[in-house]
Amino acid sequence: MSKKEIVAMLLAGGKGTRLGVLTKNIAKPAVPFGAEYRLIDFPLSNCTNSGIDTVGVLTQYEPLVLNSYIGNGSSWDLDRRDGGVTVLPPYLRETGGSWYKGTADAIYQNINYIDLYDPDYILVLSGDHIYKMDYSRMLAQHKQWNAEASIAVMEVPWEETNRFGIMNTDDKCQIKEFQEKPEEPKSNLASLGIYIFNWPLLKDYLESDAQNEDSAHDFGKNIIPAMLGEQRKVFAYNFDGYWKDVGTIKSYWETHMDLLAEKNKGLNLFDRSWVISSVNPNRPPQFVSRTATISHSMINKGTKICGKVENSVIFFGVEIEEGAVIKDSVIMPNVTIEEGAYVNKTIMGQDSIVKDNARIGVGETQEFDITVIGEGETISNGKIIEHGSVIG
Amino acid sequence: MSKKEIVAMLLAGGKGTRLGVLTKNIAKPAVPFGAEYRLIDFPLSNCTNSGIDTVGVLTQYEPLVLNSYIGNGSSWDLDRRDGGVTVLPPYLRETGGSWYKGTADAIYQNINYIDLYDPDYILVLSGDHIYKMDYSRMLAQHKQWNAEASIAVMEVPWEETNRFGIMNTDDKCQIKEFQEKPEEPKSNLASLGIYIFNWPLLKDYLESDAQNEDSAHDFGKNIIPAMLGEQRKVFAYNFDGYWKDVGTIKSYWETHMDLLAEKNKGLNLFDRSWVISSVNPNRPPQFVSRTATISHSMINKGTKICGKVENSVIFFGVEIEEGAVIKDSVIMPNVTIEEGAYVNKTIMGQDSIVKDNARIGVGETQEFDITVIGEGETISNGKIIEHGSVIG
Amino acid sequence: MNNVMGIINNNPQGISLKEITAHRSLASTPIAARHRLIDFPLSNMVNSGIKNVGILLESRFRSLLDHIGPGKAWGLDTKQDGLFLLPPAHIYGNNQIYKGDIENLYTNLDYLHRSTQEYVIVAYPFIVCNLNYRKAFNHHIKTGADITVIYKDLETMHRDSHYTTIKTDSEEKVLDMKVNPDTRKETRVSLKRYIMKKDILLEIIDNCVSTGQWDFEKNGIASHLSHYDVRAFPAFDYIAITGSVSEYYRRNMEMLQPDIFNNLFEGIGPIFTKPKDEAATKYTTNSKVNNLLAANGCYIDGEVESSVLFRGVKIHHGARVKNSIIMQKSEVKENAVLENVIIDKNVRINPGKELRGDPAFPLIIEKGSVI
Amino acid sequence: MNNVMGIINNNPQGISLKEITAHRSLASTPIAARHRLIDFPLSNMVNSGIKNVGILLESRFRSLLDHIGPGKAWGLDTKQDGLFLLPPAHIYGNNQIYKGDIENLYTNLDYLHRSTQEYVIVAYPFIVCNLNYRKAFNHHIKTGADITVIYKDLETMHRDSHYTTIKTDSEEKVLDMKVNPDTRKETRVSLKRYIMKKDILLEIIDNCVSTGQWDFEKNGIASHLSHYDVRAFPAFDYIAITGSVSEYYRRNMEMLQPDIFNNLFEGIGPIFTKPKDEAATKYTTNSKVNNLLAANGCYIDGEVESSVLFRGVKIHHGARVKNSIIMQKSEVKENAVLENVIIDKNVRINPGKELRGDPAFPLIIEKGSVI
Repeated sequence: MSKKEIVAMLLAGGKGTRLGVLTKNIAKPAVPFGAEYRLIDFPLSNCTNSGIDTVGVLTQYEPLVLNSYIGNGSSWDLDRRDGGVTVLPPYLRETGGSWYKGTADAIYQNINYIDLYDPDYILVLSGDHIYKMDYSRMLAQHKQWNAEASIAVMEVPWEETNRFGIMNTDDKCQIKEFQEKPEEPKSNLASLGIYIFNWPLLKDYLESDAQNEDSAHDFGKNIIPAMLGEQRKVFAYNFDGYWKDVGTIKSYWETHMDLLAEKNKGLNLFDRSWVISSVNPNRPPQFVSRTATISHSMINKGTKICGKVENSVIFFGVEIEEGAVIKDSVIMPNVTIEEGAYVNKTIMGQDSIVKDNARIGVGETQEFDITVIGEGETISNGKIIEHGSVIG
Repeated sequence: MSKKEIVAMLLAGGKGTRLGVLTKNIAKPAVPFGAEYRLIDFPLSNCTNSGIDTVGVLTQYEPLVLNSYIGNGSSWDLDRRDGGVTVLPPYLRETGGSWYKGTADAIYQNINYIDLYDPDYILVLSGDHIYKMDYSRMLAQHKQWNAEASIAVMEVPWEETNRFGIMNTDDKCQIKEFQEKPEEPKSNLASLGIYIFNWPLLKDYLESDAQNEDSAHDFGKNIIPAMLGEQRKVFAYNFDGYWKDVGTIKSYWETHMDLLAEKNKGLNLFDRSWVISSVNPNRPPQFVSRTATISHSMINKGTKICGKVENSVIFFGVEIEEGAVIKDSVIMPNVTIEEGAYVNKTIMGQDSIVKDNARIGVGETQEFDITVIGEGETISNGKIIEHGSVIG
Repeated sequence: MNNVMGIINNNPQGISLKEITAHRSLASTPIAARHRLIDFPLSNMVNSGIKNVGILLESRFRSLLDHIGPGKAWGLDTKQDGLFLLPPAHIYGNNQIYKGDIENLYTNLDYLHRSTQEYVIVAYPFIVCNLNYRKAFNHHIKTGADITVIYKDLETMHRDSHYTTIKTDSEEKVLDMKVNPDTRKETRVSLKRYIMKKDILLEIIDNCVSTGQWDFEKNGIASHLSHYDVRAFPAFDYIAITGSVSEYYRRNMEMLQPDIFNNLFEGIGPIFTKPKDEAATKYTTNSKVNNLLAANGCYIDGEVESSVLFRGVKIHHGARVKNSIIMQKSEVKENAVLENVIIDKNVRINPGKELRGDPAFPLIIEKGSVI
Repeated sequence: MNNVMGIINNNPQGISLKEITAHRSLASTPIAARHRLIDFPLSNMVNSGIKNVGILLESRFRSLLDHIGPGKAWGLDTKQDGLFLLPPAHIYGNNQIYKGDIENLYTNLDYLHRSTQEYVIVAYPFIVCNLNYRKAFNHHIKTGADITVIYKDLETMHRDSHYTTIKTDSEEKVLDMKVNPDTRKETRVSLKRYIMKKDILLEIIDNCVSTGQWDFEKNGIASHLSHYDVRAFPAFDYIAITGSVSEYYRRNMEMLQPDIFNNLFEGIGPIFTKPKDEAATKYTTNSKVNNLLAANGCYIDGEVESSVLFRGVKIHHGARVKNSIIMQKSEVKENAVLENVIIDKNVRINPGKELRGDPAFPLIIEKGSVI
């Protein structure tokens, strides 16, 4: 194996319990997003576009689904002679084996993989964030400032600081203090969960952290505080683009509405200079019939639209029959909405079916109450599902 | 995933303890063979040449090395849109996880993988056999005879029957009895460890075998006898080509000498109609200097030969300096034999070095006593290693 | 079908789609919003289990090369067999005139010899269909014919098309075959899919070359019906012959009918094409659409009726597009009006422009134009 | 080097290796037992971190296409950037005469425009070396030159070669440049590796086309030394110019010297080539060898001295081969004798035949011959 300057480690292990029925059968990074993508497409495409060609994907659960989505990595140009993308599930060793105990432990257990490439730097990423970032700029700053660790941060509204890990920096952007979801924040710079470390240094910290039985083996809770405690040079990297954690039903739905917004708040999926790649399913073009009406929506190929679609995101393989109405909704792959059905402010899981004249998301609408229909569910003829229900 | 008629499952889990120091750092299927190959190249190439494009490789140990050798499978044309080759280490589940307990258990633990392709048939293979076989012919017989299981067999000399699993068949090739290493064999048809099963049937047997706490979860010991006990239609498939188990130092060395034999006993690696593929390392041509003498040997590219080579097999990256003499030996990748050294009837492990004027394999030669130098060992200047020693 | 190889006979044969094929080969002509003609014969072969396909290149092969690449989208990027691009003959010398497809086959004889398959299927890319060759091939073996031609019974054919008719006896033996007859007498039209032993193809090439004849279909088959046992095998699914501009336009429009769309795309096998990363198509609050085929990456802020939009097309506010075909990345600016128009790729129609063709003579706007 | 693209200028430029390039382009000419000329410039670029390479095709491109494929061996099979095959100009029409490489570049202007890199390196494949461009590129940036030419000081050059000399001042500014001078005055020979901004390449193309001149090196650079600031950068490693048959033969023979072999193959970076599955080379008890470069898949039962054997060559019992180059799959039968011969691929030399050329005029046996 040849030496690499930087290797990315993508933490795709979360079970995504906050996404509820949407992650019943698939790992969170494989959740569909934006009509055409899955969540993991964003960090993987960012890596490729940033010139990083070696990516380890750390996954906790049965690796088959993610393995088969990632395949040989060619969708993201990550089928490289040296490096490329490798899925790293926890595996058994002669000495036994164990689940990844935390984000830091996941990296710790794969030190052998990283050492194959003898990198100078490690980029640590999460699998459930939607954003476009050029990591090579972050690395350039890291090198220029002679940092030992760099953490990407973003200004968040002061009233939301208690939802984030907040970084307090000096006037040279060096991080002096870390507050986890503070009640009394000293700054509004939130960590985006994107780290660059000098690999030899991180290895030392991981190894001593692994010995510590009291540690949660987490980057935010243990590794970063330990580094700050020892006055390591940890710098903030300011990011001012669009960034969203889609770990909850609400933020997942909101992010889709952001996509549809006229000035789409900074996440431009049509920009050819920073393309988000995905495993491109082979499908026919979208077919829009004489009876269809479409307004303010995104619709993928492989769909048949014969009904009314308004302010919604439609994935591939979806069929919307005549007289059906879809409003303010996210319709995941291979869903069928039959004649005369009504779907309002709903996330429809993959392969689900809404039968004739069923009505979903009716009743009084609370601002962030979203109706969710789980993967493979069938809503029978004429059935009425109250707004805010979760089925599956 | 699209349906496949047949899926191959390659048992590559053996630790290869009988190969001793040669498998200290690499799994048995990754052991180099025949100047250019690794053991696993044979079953993988046989699959491709037989038109089987979906292969699961079951491996017991840290999967990184095998994973990185197999890569995306493109070396064997197994980087297919559907299927291709997948390395299947034992992995953790929500309910815990465990080592593969036996060959049958390894398949049992991967039922999910197989069911992705909904196959009619399963081909079970081993990772440490050297042979060329067209599995599609075996499948054709299996289908034609309406078999429920088929086992490839070969006639072996009667005096060697006690080393094999012996199949006793009726006059229609149906297997009636199985004797494991019998003292009093009723036939000389030995099982080659190559099975075809009807998948739904095998699944039933695997599931009930998994419940049986007394079972060794082994095909030869448990599954086949259980099928025979219930009068299942198990047929023998006669194979009459070259087949060799290279699981011991002696058979490993012998098989190399077979390769060099003038009429190479049936294993023709030059035959373009049944090519054995491998991960082709990028190397310069072989360089033979003015001082070299070469006789009755196979020499790979990426070598520099300045000494004398006789009746030996030389892998890529090997340098043999002026005045060195190599006889009846197998020299694995990236070995250096320095000036004036002497190497006789020896297997030199990868990356090992023989310093100036050292002498290996001297003293009285017993017929099958082979000297073995382990991976990465250095034999110092002028050192003398007795014939039959094992270093490393 | 391991024993069958495919040849895609991508040669002009007198067919021109005017400006559309001025800079690309017939095989790489865009069709049906996200495909190119060659996607169909290539997918048909792959779906039938054929693993070795040669494509005869004609001289304008750049776009075809871009589209096909190593054949990955079709699973043909293999070390053994796979996809072979067969260069045309007349590029080896400076002053040669193109004679016909036989010359092209002759130049690539060594590929044919090297291939291990016993049978070959020759297909012409300008006839689009979703076909599985297994049945036809089994029929070919059963009848013991020298050559099997797949045909479809078509009551109506347009005079402006380009087609080959066959006449058969009651046992489906081909008695007569006419390439582009001036007056059409037979209803059976060849799908230009010919199944035969490779040896027969080699014999045809040899015969033609040694007698100075250069058209595979006319000289190799149609004029040798007494020499070879040529049998016909019927197809019943939808076929689209795109042998002229008006036919090409008509066929694209036809695919807007749900039954034809379903037959072509949800029929026997998937139609593969080169994937390209594009976001889903965006419709704004102003969009008004009515019967549409669209690829990804489009932006629709205007009105579109009965039209086919390729990748990345932009229809701006107030623009009205009707009965038109708009290729990759073309843009129709505010309040422009298009009717019965074929817009090639990278075209810009400026605000307020009005362009109208006739269904029988659609207006073609050349690649890269600004109007 | 993310900001640099490569152009491999595979154009004849008056160079012919006679029978060897009769059916293949110069770039796909076999060299050094398992390589082709293009392996070297392509590997050099890849080893320097260049990720976007265009190859100008000349008309005989079939073997080049086979060899390069999608560029996988060089890691250039990517969706973004990667390898681009740029068709020649003169195949678009029937009666055009090839004018020069500028025409070829001009035909592919859109590729140059589409590429996002700011700099370009133009390299000619018939000069073989193992080079990393990083140093030369950094030098180019530092000096602020318009064009940087890489050169080597060569005391002796053969008259039968094909080379470009440069004359520089004390600050390495190029004062004079002669393409194939009849009388050689300068010892500095251009490696035909030119570094410049893409904009300058575009300007050169534009200037040449609009004034009806067609040679990139002569018309674009050599005659514009007063217009552009052209600087020289020295190379010190081994280079092999294969601009004529005798040079080609001499260079292959030269690589049998251990120091030259080591410099070329164990130098700056690995030289990649298309992998092919072949067993190791087999030597029998009768084989007698003395200084040899050999690829895999050979079978040596005879005597071989100071020769280069490509893939799958068979030297049968009693045959004697000396100072010769034998290409893929050729066979020398029992007791045949070869000296100073270049055998192209798939040749069979029958038992007992004797063939002798002269080192200055090696005998060439054409591809596929039986003698």
